[in-house]
Amino acid sequence: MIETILISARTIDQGATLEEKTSQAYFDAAAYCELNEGNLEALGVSVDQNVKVATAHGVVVVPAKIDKRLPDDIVFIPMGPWANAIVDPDTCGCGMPGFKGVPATVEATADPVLNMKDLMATYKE
Amino acid sequence: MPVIKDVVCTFCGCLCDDLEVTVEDNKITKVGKACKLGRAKTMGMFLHERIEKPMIRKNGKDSELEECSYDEAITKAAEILVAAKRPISYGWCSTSCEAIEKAVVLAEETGSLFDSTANVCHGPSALATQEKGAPSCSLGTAKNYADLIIFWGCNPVHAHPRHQTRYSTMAKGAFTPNGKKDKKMIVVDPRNTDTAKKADLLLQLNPGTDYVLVEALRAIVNGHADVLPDEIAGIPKATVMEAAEMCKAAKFTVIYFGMGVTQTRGRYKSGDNVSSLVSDLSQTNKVVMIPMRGHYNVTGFGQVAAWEAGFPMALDFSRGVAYYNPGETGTNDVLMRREVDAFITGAADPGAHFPQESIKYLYKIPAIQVDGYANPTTEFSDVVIPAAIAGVECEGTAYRMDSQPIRMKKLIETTFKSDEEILTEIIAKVRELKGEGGA
Amino acid sequence: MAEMIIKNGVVYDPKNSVDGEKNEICIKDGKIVDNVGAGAKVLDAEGCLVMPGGVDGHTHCAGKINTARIMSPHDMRYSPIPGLSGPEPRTKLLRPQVGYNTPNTHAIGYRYSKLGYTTIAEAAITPMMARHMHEEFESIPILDKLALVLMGSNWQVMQYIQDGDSEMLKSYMAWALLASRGYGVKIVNPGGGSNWTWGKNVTGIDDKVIDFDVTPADILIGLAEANEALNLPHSIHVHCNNLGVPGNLPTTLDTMKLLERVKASQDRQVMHLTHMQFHSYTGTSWMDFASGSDQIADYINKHDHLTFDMGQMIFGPAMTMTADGPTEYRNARMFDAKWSNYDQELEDAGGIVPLAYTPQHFAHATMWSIGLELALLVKDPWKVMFTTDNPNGGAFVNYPEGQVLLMSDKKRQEVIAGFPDMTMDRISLPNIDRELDWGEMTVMTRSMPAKMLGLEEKGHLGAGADADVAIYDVKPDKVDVSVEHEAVKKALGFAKYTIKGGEIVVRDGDITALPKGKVYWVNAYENGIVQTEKDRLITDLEERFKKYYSMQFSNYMVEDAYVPRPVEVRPEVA
Amino acid sequence: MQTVTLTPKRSPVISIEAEMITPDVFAGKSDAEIGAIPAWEGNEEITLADVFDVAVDGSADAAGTKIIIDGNVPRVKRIGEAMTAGEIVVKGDVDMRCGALMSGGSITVEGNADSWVGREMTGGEILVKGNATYYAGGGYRGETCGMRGGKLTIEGDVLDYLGEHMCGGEILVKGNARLLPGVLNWSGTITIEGDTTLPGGEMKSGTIFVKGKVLEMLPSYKDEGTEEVDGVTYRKYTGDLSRNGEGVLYVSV
Repeated sequence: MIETILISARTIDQGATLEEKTSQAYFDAAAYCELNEGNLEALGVSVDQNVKVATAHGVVVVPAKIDKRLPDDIVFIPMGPWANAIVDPDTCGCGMPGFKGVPATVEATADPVLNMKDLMATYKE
Repeated sequence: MPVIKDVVCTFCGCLCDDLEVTVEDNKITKVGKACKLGRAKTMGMFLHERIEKPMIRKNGKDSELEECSYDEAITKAAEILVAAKRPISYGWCSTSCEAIEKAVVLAEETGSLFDSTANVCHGPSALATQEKGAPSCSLGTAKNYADLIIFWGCNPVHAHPRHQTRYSTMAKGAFTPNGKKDKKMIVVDPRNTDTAKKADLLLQLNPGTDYVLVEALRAIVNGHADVLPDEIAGIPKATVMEAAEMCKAAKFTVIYFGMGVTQTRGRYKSGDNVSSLVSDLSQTNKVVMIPMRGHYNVTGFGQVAAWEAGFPMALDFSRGVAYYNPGETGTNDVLMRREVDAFITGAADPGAHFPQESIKYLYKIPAIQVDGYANPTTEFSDVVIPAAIAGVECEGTAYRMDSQPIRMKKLIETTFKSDEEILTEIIAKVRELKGEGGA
Repeated sequence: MAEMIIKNGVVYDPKNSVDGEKNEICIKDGKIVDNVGAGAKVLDAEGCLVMPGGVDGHTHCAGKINTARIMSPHDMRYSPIPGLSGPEPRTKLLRPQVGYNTPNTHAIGYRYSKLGYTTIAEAAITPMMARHMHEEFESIPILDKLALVLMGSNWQVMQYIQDGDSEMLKSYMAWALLASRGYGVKIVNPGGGSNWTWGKNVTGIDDKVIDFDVTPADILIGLAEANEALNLPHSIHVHCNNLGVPGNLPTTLDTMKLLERVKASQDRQVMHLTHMQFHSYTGTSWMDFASGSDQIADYINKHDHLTFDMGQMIFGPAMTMTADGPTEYRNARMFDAKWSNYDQELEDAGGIVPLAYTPQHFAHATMWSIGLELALLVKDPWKVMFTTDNPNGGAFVNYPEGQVLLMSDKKRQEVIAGFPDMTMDRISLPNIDRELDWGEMTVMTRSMPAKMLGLEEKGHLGAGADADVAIYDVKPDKVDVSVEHEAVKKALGFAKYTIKGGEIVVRDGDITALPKGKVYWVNAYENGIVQTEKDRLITDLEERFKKYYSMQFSNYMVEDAYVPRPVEVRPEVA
Repeated sequence: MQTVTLTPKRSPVISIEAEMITPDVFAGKSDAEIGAIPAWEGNEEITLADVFDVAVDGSADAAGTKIIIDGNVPRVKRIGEAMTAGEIVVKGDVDMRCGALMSGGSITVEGNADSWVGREMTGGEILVKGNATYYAGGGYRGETCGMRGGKLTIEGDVLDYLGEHMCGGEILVKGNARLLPGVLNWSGTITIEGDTTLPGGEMKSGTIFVKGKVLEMLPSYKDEGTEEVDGVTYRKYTGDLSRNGEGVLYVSV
């Protein structure tokens, strides 16, 4: 397990599939995380293997990818349902939840990645 | 082959208005000049599934959505809103200003909270404007004059792909005839992004330290470099000094800022302080700032809501006149507190873009969705009303990220009702239910 | 439409030489007529003051004000004038209202109507931003509107003046009015807006503009001559260089003298000078600054080629918004205030800064005095328009305050008594005892602005005029305004009746109906410019759009959809 | 002396807006009259009697009126708004904007206060025995000044933007203050007995004491050495030099 900071943000593929969020293309564009090579090695995880990213606000399982230029200990997940499963919902008195800069742990897992509908279904209380 | 020229792209806040769209047999078959995002938006609708029919869940969130008529769905929507004590209307950013005007009326007449997608993107930029103002310029001015471009917490290569060629680093302007050669570029980002690859200087700050970096830059500009420590926000002092020198050397600087500024620690206080940096620097040379708006007409929402009701977002009409206080009246504020009892959204997808806690609550209250496509919001919506796609299937006004309004074109015919028509019908039904006919 | 007759009112209609007479006013189909039938609805005005509907010839009411709104959530709760400011919930008829200096569009329409005003002129819009302004126009109920289009720092204008190409200049001006659906030509800090894009300014009418071989004087003369050659209904409308700068008096006098050489194409001024208060300062700094109103008034009393408006200051919070970008930046730095700026590609600049004026500060007290001095020292009311440069000098809901100040020396002296001593040797107001009468007040608030703008159907009550009428609960032959100024002020703030286009829109100070107003615009292009010149202009513009603009040429012009109730004015071709 | 006891009858989910709960409004009124005072629950106009059992003992002017809210009201906003005199005691939590714009009298909150407690107060005293959240003693959107006078004491912790835009008065936090206390302040004194982060951002003038740790310090303050104030030795910083500020930040050594 490593301790990281979560950042979520737009990517072009996530943007290009915004109007088809039920599709595989959107799933491929939004359901993953990126770490640098060193962080991934430290986890003993290879590309496309699943990791569990956890914050104080939730847990999500996504496949891992490499962004060589990422600094150490930052985990990036494209904006969308998978990132939002674990972002900080507190609006800090000004309306805006914490989509970036959330302390997160990352560890290898054998758990599967939920598709969009199954992920959403977990929110039924 | 009929080609429609100078079509307005309705994806991002760049609102490029030079697309060339080929329409054959009421289908869009080719989109010239667009980026990947614009092409997906403009012709994507023929590649994936629409919400074809209005739908209602008749037996709670666990039941399936069942097809119904527009009338039925609109009546149901009106009933939900009229019955609510604390309804909220959210979104209305990927649609026309004409539709947004109707959404304001609906919110007023149902005593709703009323908020835009700025709640999860540039809301803090509006708060910053309220603190310090908005020292800005039009994108054409930026193109013609700017010899230093700063991308702060934004990544146009991914989010605004044509920005650099049309308006910023690569654009040729009156005083920058050689484009890139006449311009310098600084990127401020904790990630070494694809945009940063071509930067002259990358300020790779620690996440959440934007405010600290602005403080240091202002201290330098105001003659207090001596007090700064050797490292600021994870960046060597010398590098920060170099950035300040580049700003002082430039004749015209534009700071484009994105959600890296608005969504991190300190929220609007960073953008607010950038605004003061702009003012400080402008004592010797011209500096302006422009927010990189995401939804193509989220700027328009702010404009319409401000002129119609006084505030750009997070309005609370519960007492018949708008009260405004993000942190209290923003969508995620009230969802987190679980204090609304009905939800209507259009031309936005809170299901995909809200934090988990907010969505958990949306599964508990009656929810209405007005949209062209099924998405995570559909999963918890009790009433789903399909809408025409503004800027493709119906015309109207949209505001670019620099607050420049442009008229969107209608490219093809459709049988779907527009957002404006749907809202107009819901308003009529609300009036009928409340016994407030006329007007 | 039903006919109406207003009886028993005391009517002021200076254009038609009616000065407080008990005339009947007949209305049919939204127009004033000579007679109506026996079945006409009778409105008994029982000794009340009757005037044409008010015309505000210079206000900032659409476009830039929206950025000011976004900057000012706190303004939305201010309510110094109950009934004309602050939050008011929706009613079955009315939309919610908020704000004081920057009210929402609906409040603007309601509150001007309550004041008895029926026509307003947005004073500064760039052609490129005109679409936005028209959207707000459409959202402002009741009132008729028109817009003045910024041309004083426009690249095309400066290029054609530099080239000495008066035909292209004329063609462009006519085209720009068409493109923006605008009414007249506005010049703000000529040349200064262009320089401001580099963070610089001009210091007088003979400075060179940085990127063009022209001076502010060249721009003023070029636009004025072209304006007259196009026979536009309004003259050029000028905000001089050096606004708000101590010692700006010579610049203002230079500008006035400069225009002596231009001949008017019709019976009106060749230049309207706006918010003159901000341009009438002697001295070299804020320490030795003083009123220069006597010199301005002296010049204007001796010359007939210009008109002006006051730009009267009202004490309290104000919101400054102007195309004068460098002035706003200077204000923001001076007061550590928030600052918005906008540089509009190729067209102009602009800024927005909130300020507050207080009678305890000698500079503000002096500025307040200058506005009144100007209006009182200039003898001919047909040269003076009443304004506060809303909301730069103060919010328009304070017009009754400003108006009674002109009518009551007593009230003026009461205010002056509270000024710091440092004010007294800077102003002449304490020695001016002129009190305007109702006829003069009608001129300054109705007849003069209508004539100045060339709006023939406004500002009077003769047959053919629009049936825009204001009736106040003031008995002109009984009231002594000098003494009873507070009661008169209240009456002017809440009209007994406001009639717009023949419809009663205000009754006893409350809104009763919400008709939509017209938008006046001037088409001097279609018939005014010959085809070969049109072709030459369009070829040049297409090239400029490709190179410099961020918008396609074909998407630039305001579409008909934004002006659903236009009144197209076509000047006679010379 | 008049004592008005409001006992909550229910636990609303939608916040009640009850800006009429002040000694100024209650003074001299009977329980029936107070019960009939309007409040808002979302878009529905209700009365105080819909939310509270009202018991009145005695009759007095505002200064002689004491309001006791005998229970937890975490969803009642604007208690004590703009009050000028008298006393309010809440035996539990309060919702947002408690004591906003108050100019006199006192409010005691025995539990926690939600955001904007003491917003724009100009006088009087507020004591929160538990925690407060955001913008304690802060300002309203767009306004230059927040708190202008009076005293705000919070015995527990606060979150971000404590005393934002402060133009006068006194704030004491006995616990920790999270991010940017005293941001953009012009005047007044803030004392934080616990820890805090980035105090005094863009402070123009005014004084901040931090008796705990500064977890992260702004780069734009000048270290002026140590100084003793009221028997405590502090490291003294001046700034915020990002805006040529002349504020003073004392951090306990």
